[in-house]
Amino acid sequence: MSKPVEQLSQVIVRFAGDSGDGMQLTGSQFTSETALLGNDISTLPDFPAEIRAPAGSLPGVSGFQVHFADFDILTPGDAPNVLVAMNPAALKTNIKDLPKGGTLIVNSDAFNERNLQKAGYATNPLEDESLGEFQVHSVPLTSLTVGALKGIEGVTPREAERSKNMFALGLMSWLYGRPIEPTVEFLEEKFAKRPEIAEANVKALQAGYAFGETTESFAVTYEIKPAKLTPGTYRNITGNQALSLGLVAASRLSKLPLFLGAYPITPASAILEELAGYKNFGVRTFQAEDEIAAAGAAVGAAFGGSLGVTTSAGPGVVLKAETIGLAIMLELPLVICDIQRAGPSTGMPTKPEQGDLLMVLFGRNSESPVPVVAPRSPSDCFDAAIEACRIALKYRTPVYLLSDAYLANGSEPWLLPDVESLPDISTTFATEPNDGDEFLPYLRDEQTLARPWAVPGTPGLEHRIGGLEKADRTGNISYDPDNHDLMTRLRAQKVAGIASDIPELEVDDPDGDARVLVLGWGGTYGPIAAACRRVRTGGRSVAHAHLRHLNPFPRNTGEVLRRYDKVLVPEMNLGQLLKLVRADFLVDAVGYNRVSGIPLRSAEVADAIEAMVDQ
Amino acid sequence: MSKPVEQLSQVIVRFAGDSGDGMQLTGSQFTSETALLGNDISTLPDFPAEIRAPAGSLPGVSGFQVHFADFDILTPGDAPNVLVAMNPAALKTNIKDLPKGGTLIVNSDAFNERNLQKAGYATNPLEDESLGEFQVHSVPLTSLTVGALKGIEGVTPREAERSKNMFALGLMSWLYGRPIEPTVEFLEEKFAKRPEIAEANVKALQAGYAFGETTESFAVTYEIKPAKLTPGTYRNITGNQALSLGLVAASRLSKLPLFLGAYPITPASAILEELAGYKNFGVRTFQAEDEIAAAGAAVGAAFGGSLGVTTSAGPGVVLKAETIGLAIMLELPLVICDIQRAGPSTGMPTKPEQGDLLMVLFGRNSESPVPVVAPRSPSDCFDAAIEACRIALKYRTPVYLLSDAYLANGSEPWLLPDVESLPDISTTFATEPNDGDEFLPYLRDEQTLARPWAVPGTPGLEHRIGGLEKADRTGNISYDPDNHDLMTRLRAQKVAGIASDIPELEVDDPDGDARVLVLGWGGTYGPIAAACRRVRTGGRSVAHAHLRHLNPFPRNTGEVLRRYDKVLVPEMNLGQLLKLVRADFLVDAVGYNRVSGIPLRSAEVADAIEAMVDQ
Amino acid sequence: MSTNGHLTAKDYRTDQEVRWCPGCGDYAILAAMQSFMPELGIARENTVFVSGIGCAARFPYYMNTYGMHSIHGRAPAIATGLATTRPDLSVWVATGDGDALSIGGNHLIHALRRNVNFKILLFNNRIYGLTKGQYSPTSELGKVTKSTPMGSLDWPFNPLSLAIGAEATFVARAIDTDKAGMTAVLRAAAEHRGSAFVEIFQNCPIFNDDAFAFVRDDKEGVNRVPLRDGEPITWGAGAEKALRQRSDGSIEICRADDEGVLVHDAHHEGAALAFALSRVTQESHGGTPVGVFRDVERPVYDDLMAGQLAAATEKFGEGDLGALLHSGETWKIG
Amino acid sequence: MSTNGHLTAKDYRTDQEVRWCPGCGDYAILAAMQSFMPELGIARENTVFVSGIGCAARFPYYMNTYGMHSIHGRAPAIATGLATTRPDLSVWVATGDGDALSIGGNHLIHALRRNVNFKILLFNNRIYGLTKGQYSPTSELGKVTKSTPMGSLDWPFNPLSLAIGAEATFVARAIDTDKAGMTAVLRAAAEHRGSAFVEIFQNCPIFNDDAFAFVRDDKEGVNRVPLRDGEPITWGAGAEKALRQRSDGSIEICRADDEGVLVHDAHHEGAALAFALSRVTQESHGGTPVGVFRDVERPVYDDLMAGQLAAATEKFGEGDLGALLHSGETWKIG
Ligand SMILES: Cc1ncc(C[n+]2csc(CCOP(=O)(O)OP(=O)(O)O)c2C)c(N)n1
Ligand SMILES: Cc1ncc(C[n+]2csc(CCOP(=O)(O)OP(=O)(O)O)c2C)c(N)n1
Ligand code: SF4
Ligand code: SF4
Ligand SMILES: [Mg+2]
Ligand SMILES: [Mg+2]
Repeated sequence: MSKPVEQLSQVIVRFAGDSGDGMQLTGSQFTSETALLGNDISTLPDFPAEIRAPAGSLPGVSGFQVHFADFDILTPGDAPNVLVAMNPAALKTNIKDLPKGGTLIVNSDAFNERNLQKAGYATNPLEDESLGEFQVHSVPLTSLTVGALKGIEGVTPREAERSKNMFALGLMSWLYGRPIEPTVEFLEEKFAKRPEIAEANVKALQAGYAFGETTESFAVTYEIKPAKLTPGTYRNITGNQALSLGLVAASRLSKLPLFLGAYPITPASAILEELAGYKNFGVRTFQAEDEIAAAGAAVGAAFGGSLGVTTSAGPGVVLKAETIGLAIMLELPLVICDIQRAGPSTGMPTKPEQGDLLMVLFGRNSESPVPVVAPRSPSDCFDAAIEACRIALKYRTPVYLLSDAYLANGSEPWLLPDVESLPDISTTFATEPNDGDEFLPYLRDEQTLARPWAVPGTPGLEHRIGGLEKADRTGNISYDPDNHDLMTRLRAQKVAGIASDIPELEVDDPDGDARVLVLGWGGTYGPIAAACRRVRTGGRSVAHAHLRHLNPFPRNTGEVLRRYDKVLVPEMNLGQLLKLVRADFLVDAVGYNRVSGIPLRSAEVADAIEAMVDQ
Repeated sequence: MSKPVEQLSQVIVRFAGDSGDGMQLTGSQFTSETALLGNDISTLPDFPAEIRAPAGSLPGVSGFQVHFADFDILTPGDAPNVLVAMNPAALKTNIKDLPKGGTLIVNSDAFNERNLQKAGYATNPLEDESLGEFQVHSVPLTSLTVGALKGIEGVTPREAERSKNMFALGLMSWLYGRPIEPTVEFLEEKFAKRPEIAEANVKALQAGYAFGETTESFAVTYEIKPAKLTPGTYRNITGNQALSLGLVAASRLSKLPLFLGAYPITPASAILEELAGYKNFGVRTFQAEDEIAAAGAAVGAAFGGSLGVTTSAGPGVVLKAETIGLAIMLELPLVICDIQRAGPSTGMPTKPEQGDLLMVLFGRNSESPVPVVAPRSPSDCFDAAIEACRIALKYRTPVYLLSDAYLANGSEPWLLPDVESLPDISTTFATEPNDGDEFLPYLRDEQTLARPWAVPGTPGLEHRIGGLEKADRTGNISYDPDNHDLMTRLRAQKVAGIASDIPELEVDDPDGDARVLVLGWGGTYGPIAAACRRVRTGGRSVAHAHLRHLNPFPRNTGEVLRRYDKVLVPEMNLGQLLKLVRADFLVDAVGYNRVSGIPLRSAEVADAIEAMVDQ
Repeated sequence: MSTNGHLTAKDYRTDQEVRWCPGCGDYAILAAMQSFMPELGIARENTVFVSGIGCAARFPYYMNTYGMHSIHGRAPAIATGLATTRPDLSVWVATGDGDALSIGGNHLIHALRRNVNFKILLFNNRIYGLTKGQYSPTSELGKVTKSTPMGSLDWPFNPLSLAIGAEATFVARAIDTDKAGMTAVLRAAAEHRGSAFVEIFQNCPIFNDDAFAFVRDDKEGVNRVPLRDGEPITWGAGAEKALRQRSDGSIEICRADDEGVLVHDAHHEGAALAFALSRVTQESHGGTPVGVFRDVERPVYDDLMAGQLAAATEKFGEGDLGALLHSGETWKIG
Repeated sequence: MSTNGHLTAKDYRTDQEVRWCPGCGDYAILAAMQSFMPELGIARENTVFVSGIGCAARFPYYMNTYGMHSIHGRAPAIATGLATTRPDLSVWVATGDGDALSIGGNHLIHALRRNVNFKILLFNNRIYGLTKGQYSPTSELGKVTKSTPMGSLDWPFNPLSLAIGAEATFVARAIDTDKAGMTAVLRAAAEHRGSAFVEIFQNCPIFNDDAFAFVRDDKEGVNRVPLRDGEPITWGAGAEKALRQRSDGSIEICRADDEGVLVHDAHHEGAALAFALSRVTQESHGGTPVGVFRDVERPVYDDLMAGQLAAATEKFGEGDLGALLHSGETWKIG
């Protein structure tokens, strides 16, 4: 006797619990189930600060938000519609995000005195008025789970208890009509070596599902129709995974072996860890003694003819600056991935920010121009990585790839590309003298201004390069004033010239009559695009352009900016792109800046846009 | 029977010879003699590239230019009127700077086949037509010297030969009516332990002087009247010396012991070396294992209550970035001196540039604002150093001091200040709780927004600080989004607020009707001011403003810029200040940029200004 | 209002919640340090803990003294500046195997050779804890971690050998759970003027559990080789095993009653014996020496610096700014 | 068009004018290297010299092979990337005492412990040459230089002790002007698979003249203690002096015909003897060992890396990009 089904267009669910409660797993399984239904999805985990805090404590709370819908969505959502809180600490840290009338599911078993105290609750919120404005479902998840698992041999009471996350998942799956079979399969595989644990988890999952069906607490169940997505094969992917795959793909597409020099750092470590698993792709990962060595080794590998890459986050990227300066002088290809996090200094290591744009552009001594590429979404990290490699190889230059903690850990469905459709970014090594009998290592390609890449092992092209200023063409050390001025300008021109080799800036202005342009870059694409949608739904027109190339800018950028009366530049910093476009195009653009260590909220961005439109 | 005396207003003499020829000594003695005559002076050495190249080779040439005049002068001069060339290599590398009709004095003895070949001369330029357009005085300096020194006991022929620079100095002293007594004294003191060498040098000097008087080669002698300088006591000083003295003075004025952490690097090493000599001023110099440690030790010293300073040049300053970021988060005073040199990477280590402005402003992860101060002349390094220390101490922030290789090695007369006239920059440590019984390390001063500086050893104020984001007031670790946004803005406001504590930007516009403003910063003051003079002499009006504070800008900067129709920004980079003023003030300023590793030439800057005025 | 006087471990606790994982060895080290501090007799305000980044590096937050949680690997450099300018302070560096030996390796070895007066406690858990489980420079070859799915390729450092090779004047080893042993080592380190280097075997139950089980749980002393100055080096349940030196310079195991049993001499000027002892490991010898390996006197950097300042002042008089500005060749105008 | 075949020293000269000061020890090292190279039998194009910054670091410009003059202290890191990706190359690092031991100390010790396959030649002149005469980490205590007018305060590193403490597998010492000795050491280094560390005493006549005069000019061998594998360690004009080990692990001088004279064993697995020998110095013993101190086999980083790649390919097959993209949970739409 099934319950009535209500249609919804979209839902945002947040799972929150103690670090030990398995919320990441719960969230990602809920995501997998949802993906199979054809909804569009976007997810964002919220890891606790670096160290495993004591159980039940506020800093120990771990969260995972899933946004799914029957249309193409852009962000994991500003705020959840449904909050699943596994303990008082999780409730405490997350309830402020739940809007009035939102659904709250709590594990009432966890609301004992000890836990309440650890979370700083003087009284039990389940028993006072404080949750009055929410639809509260207080479910004794722990005891229901333990009850359901009685009698499975070899499962300790602790282990039984630990399955409560699967009970919660079962319940949520029922509520939103998600199939639990994929999770059953997943659990059986994951615990293949301990079938009793697999059984316990599966039973808990099923019990949760059944509980939904039978309890009176839930009157309706919801349905979210599939989204109209481009046909094809999809997989759910985080930004760091996509970035890693993009690097492997670039290695294949360029026919160069990939060498990664890295030193672990949050939130970039996952790239090192991911790439360490692709040894059968010829990928060499080198965990260096520090970031300087990581970058240095990548330069050494590039000199030897590898696709040299180094990854880090802000506090590590600054350390690489001198080495990148060397690579600029050597004019060797190199890709530096900066997974931006909140700073300055150590800052808030797990939180996103867009604070490193000016650093990667200018953070080296003297005039040392570098191209910069920034992905706009988790799956876009794949394409952006290939693009960064393409530019590095073609122009023989270090290129920065600017991702952030939000893209890195967030996930979304990724329409898998055909390998054949990927760009050919193969490059050629010099094998012959290029000036009569002589080899001139700084004789440039006329079109790209790139110098030849002659790798050791090539007979007859032996040459020496270094960080001292070099004479045009020959590359010999030179202190000649005019030569230095020339070389400085050539290096700048080479990078500036890339503008002719990248797409023009596209503007999304569905109404065609917008007077306000919103200009963003990189990881804020989702929130800004969602904000624009919201503004348009509210009846106003707004145009949105989003920069993927931060240096050089697309060649039509100035023209685009000047087309609009007003330009708003939302950023997760104090106005870095803003400074650049004001300087380059002399437009009186205005910033919308939030530096909170959390993704921009589209509702707030929408407010800012509306205010500007209405001005 | 003395020769006729001709009056001159100014002269620029360049001494050039092999590294072993003692040109630096010759130049500086000529400077000393000239100072005593009351001329204004500006000098610039031109060291050979880093290593002592083989004798007689082109890279081994060492030069020293002295500009002296009967008025206040601004630069060592674009080009010499008189070139003294001790060998063919010196001639070869310097002759292109000598204008038509210029005076050339060469040591003809050095023009033998071997030397000619080393310098790449196919034929002897003294014997062909190539020097036709100059007034050439070909003097056998070596043999005349050796001849003059015959009979001094204990002096080897080699040693006699090596005195030829004193012969040249004697000749030049005669030619320009400089007294040689100070040099005689100097030589006797310098070679006190080897009186025979002192004697040889003095004899050579006197012989050179006498040679001028007797030879027919020189028909006239010149006189340059004293300049009208502010009365007082002067000494000739280089930028690095003045900077070092400024730091010692700041230590005294703040009553804090000075701690310098440094790692040797051209052209900053001299500051470490200079300060190492002031141990009786309580100055501690620490030659660290690298630049990171140098900066780190300075931060440690600052935590302990010292005036912490670290010095380097671009390739070393980039390495300090992470540590400066920490100091920004810790909000501790620190002064970082960057003696800019030509880059990128190792670049041209001995040559000046203004390439590090954007790096010091933005070269750290995330939003990490710092004040920046830049001296305008060698002696101004003294005041600028005190100003940097003042801001660092008062606002508890790292401050960058941007000098360059040109200021560092160049010299000028310095009107010695009264110690009493120097600013009081003393600061106070926290000694008491600041919030009831509690000590809150991040409770700010309302006016400056500086936090209290409580140094270890102060009972009751024990506290812990670090690089993680901290809660407002308490300084505890905080991951709160709003707190992070607040702290980010507070750090920015603190630095921005310094604008109210620095002088307004002054404009030099003697005619009062200029439509073009030339805006410069730091070490280009001399060439730009000289260019403006030249332009005005040519009958055009031009205004000049020169920035000493690069962050924040003086509060009237925008207003000044908007007062003029056109703004020209000459820089020894590709337009860094230009970018900043365009972004901040939306003025369509235009750059004049030369990145040649040599100081801007005022003639070229003047051309650029005139072109703009005439547009 | 000095805080000196009758302090207890409690006085060294801060109001910050300790945030290491349950069961982390860092707790024991913290407890031992807090108990030991009062014994030192140094006022709380004259004590400073400096750290880099890592789990270990959270240490200063939990010590109610002055403290700085700085940046990864740089604590020895920062402590050098502090100790050199403030000889009145007792300066301690808390660091991890990644912090001290990976990114911070250079600062560590330079601090040791300089013999700057601070104490370095290296919490060695043979893993990167804070970044969640990559191998470290002390991880054994072939270690499977997040970043080395097929096993690590780098031969590990022996922290003691490295320190001795870097001219350290004080080198010791302790075990997190061995409070008595650790306290003895801390005491010796505190008494040593100059740099003291102490490796502490620290268990990370989350990412590298039981890495040191062989000595940590070795209550009978089967594997622990205690180094006691002036005494023969013997160990085993019945102290039946001993160490002695072969003619090739290496050290072998023998019976306690054999001839030539090594008598420990931590104060021996030469570093060779301490080095040889640092090569005695569980893998190579089936025993792990703990205690003070080396403790010799050598001029201390900060003392030498202070000495030069005093000598210069003695010679030239206390610096006079006016005279300094007027030094060199000057001339008068007007 | 390989350049292999009958090469001579001349083939290794470049067209760049050599710009060291007259009399600089670097000339002799360059000459020795250029003479030695042909003997190696490696094609010029397969040889790479990498350096940092310093006088010594100009070396690559003068070798007609591939080369990189990089940034201060980072050559070992750069060489690690190169050697790890290009096992077919013969990679050499030329560095100075400042470059290698000051700013680059960390990269050096990590390269040594990893045993990456490149050879490090440390031109030790106990001074910063290129920056014109500040003291270096190998300068003796109390050295008066530009930056230390009252004498340096830092105890110097012993480069060999440091290398051995850092788990180096090959450690040797040579003298710039001793071409035969240096060539023998270079040969042994080249033959060693893995990292080889060679300290070369190099005279800097400009800023630190005669720092090594005691062995450099020691034609009679009064001060030079030659280390010859398998032979007793004796020296002196008539080979009358010898070394032997004391029971405390240190090394003493004895007469060549005394009992217990040490027989050199560079291949000894344990590092203790090599370390003890590294402590034998002119100051402490009146003699300076030269030659190969230590030369042992240990898995090489690049080989291990290549091995893992091969093993992974063996196990999972050559990577297929399409399959990789489609791995994990996928689903179809439309
Ligand atoms: C410049 C920089 N690089 C990398 C990191 C990331 N990071 C933080 S701690 C750490 C290693 C921690 O290992 P260890 O020192 O052994 O300390 P543990 O956590 O094991 O106590 C790393 C790589 C950082 N914070 N800063
Ligand atoms: C990052 C950086 N810091 C400092 C320098 C300046 N510098 C160049 S070489 C050198 C030291 C040279 O000493 P050493 O390595 O012993 O070489 P030598 O000149 O004696 O052969 C220094 C400090 C630099 N080039 N880069
Ligand atoms: S990760 Fe390991 S070292 Fe870090 S706190 Fe947890 S148990 Fe301790
Ligand atoms: S300064 Fe010294 S090391 Fe450098 S080239 Fe001259 S003699 Fe050689
Ligand atoms: Mg660790
Ligand atoms: Mg040297």
